[in-house]
Amino acid sequence: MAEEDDLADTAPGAEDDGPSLFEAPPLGEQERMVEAILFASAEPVTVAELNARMPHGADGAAAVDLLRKRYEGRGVAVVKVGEAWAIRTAPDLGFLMQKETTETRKLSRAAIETLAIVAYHQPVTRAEIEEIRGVSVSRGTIDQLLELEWIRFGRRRMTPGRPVTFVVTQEFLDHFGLESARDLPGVKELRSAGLLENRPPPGEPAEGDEAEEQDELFDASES
Amino acid sequence: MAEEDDLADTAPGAEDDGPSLFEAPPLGEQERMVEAILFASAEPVTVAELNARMPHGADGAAAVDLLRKRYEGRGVAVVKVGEAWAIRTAPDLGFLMQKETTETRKLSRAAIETLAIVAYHQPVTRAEIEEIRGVSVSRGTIDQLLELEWIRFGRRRMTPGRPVTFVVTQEFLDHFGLESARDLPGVKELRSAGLLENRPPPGEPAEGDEAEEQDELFDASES
Amino acid sequence: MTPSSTETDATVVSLDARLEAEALIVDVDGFEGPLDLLLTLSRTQKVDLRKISVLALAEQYLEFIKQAKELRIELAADYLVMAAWLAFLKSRLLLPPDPADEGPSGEELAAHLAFQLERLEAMRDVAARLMARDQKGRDFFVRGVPEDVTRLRKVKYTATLLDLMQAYAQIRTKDEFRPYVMDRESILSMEEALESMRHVIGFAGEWTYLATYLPEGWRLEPARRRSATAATFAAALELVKAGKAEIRQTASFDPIQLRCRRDG
Repeated sequence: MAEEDDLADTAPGAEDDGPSLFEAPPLGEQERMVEAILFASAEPVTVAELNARMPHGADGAAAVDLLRKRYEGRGVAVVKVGEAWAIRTAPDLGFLMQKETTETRKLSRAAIETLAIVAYHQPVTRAEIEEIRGVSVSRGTIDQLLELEWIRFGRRRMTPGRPVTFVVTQEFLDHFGLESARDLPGVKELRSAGLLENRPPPGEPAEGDEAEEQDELFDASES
Repeated sequence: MAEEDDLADTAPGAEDDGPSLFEAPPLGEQERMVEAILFASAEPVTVAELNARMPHGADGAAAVDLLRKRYEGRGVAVVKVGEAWAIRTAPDLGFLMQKETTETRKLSRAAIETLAIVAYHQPVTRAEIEEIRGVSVSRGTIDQLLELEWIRFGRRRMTPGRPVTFVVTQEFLDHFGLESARDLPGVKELRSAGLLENRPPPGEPAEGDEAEEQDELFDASES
Repeated sequence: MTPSSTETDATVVSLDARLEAEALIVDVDGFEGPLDLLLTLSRTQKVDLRKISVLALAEQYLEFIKQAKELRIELAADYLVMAAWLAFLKSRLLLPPDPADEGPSGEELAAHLAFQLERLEAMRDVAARLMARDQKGRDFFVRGVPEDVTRLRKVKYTATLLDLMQAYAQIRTKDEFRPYVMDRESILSMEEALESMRHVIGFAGEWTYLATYLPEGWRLEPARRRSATAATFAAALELVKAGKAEIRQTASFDPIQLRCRRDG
């Protein structure tokens, strides 16, 4: 609440002789402000910028100085970058940051489709995936999904050739925030969520059968 | 490099007497590490992740606790988000920040109410949301909330039709600065007033263990 | 209660009453369904929702619908369904209970409606409180520069549940799509072959050609014969493995022969 007043103070008011009238916030409070600004800024911030953003009369340089001392020996440090200030990880702890640097890429369309088919139809063979997608599935796609540990080999199908089947993994469920593959929305829900606009082509079974069909698949995978 | 070895140690290895070989760093040092990790990450980090990244034997929970106290009243705060921890700027300093980065899409009244119903009644089905609002929920509404990652699919309800349920996400908690769904404003009052019950209309059979299920969810989110 | 002037015949209502009624009705768009309308109407009673007169509320609602009809405003079916229900509720509340009737009493139905209204209002209230909380990116902020100290290049592939569902939905709506069924018409499974062999193998004391084990109807059409031959051969191997039969082939590409093992 108190800061709201401070905010009001920064607004150019009628009283142009303001400086003497308005009390700058206590230095401790200014230090908090600098801390928040440096933390949230994507770029290092100059003292001039700090002063411009803080309430009138604040002394950015002094506040930075206090903050810098406060962080001495801590896990992060207030460092000078050119003419500006930033908060950075303490150099000796850089080894902890390795996880932050993973580069994320979107899965290819083929991989997403293949993954979706495995999730909805598991256990499913490669031939079945190809049948559903209508195009062949490259070895790289399957390999990638296996490597990501989103799919794994299931039981062999007891049909000629005894083809291997694929099922999704716990890792997959974790990644997509699902408690079980049963919780994947069915076609009905996809439609009501607006993801499935088209009407089912003639000859496709009624939606009611969907859930059961899926159940059977899943039951099979469980046994 | 070092952490990789330590991480490996946590797996049941041949050297069961391992722990005594590795001295965990002093708690003050662990606090610095947690500080560095939390500062570096924009997303909340779980205690399990902290432990995995810190040297073997470190106690992430204790270190977070120290850190949280250290930052009390400062310009940034250590906050709990579901099962994870994050550093966020103090809410009273929001006025200092440049808000150009996040352009929050204006939510419709239907979306806001639907979000609130999911949060307070979770896990909740689409039919239940419609029952509470007395009007059907448009596809776009659910879609928008899913896209914002504020809600996700929960377990299917074990009632006829096995409808999917919706629950709120960690991102939701993070966005609204909530530690858990138990901290939703007014949730206790609503519960004691019986307004979170799924009371069937008179003359229709009760749907069974709704209430229990919900309690379980809240318990689970705590542990 | 509703303004009494609006209850008079539509042709003689005063201009004021008419304007007032129109103002209400134009607002119908602003209502999110009949329950929302009821909640708005209930506010005119200026009492705690727990003490509300459901009877008076039902009358207000029915009056509202009547006006809408007089003004030829088209109402969504939901509103009319609610009106029919409230008319029914009203009669239940006014008439003495029929002892033969098993259904819930008017009071029970009224209490439930009051509960629904109270619950909706409560959700409105907490929704507002929720949105008034400090929000990320508006009131508090995350780290501006998630740090990259040591560049450990590791590619992580991601996809969201939405991607997954959309991809699946797209496949499911391809025109040529048909639900997946294994084309089993011309395929004999090994289990089926084994099943049919079990019945006859006991009689094969002498070496018999494998081809004679092909089930009825699987011997002529080439695709079916191929599948049946493969399945029968695999089944024969299973029987040999189980010690129930012996198998032989005099030379490469010669016919395969099979006989029962007596000691097996």
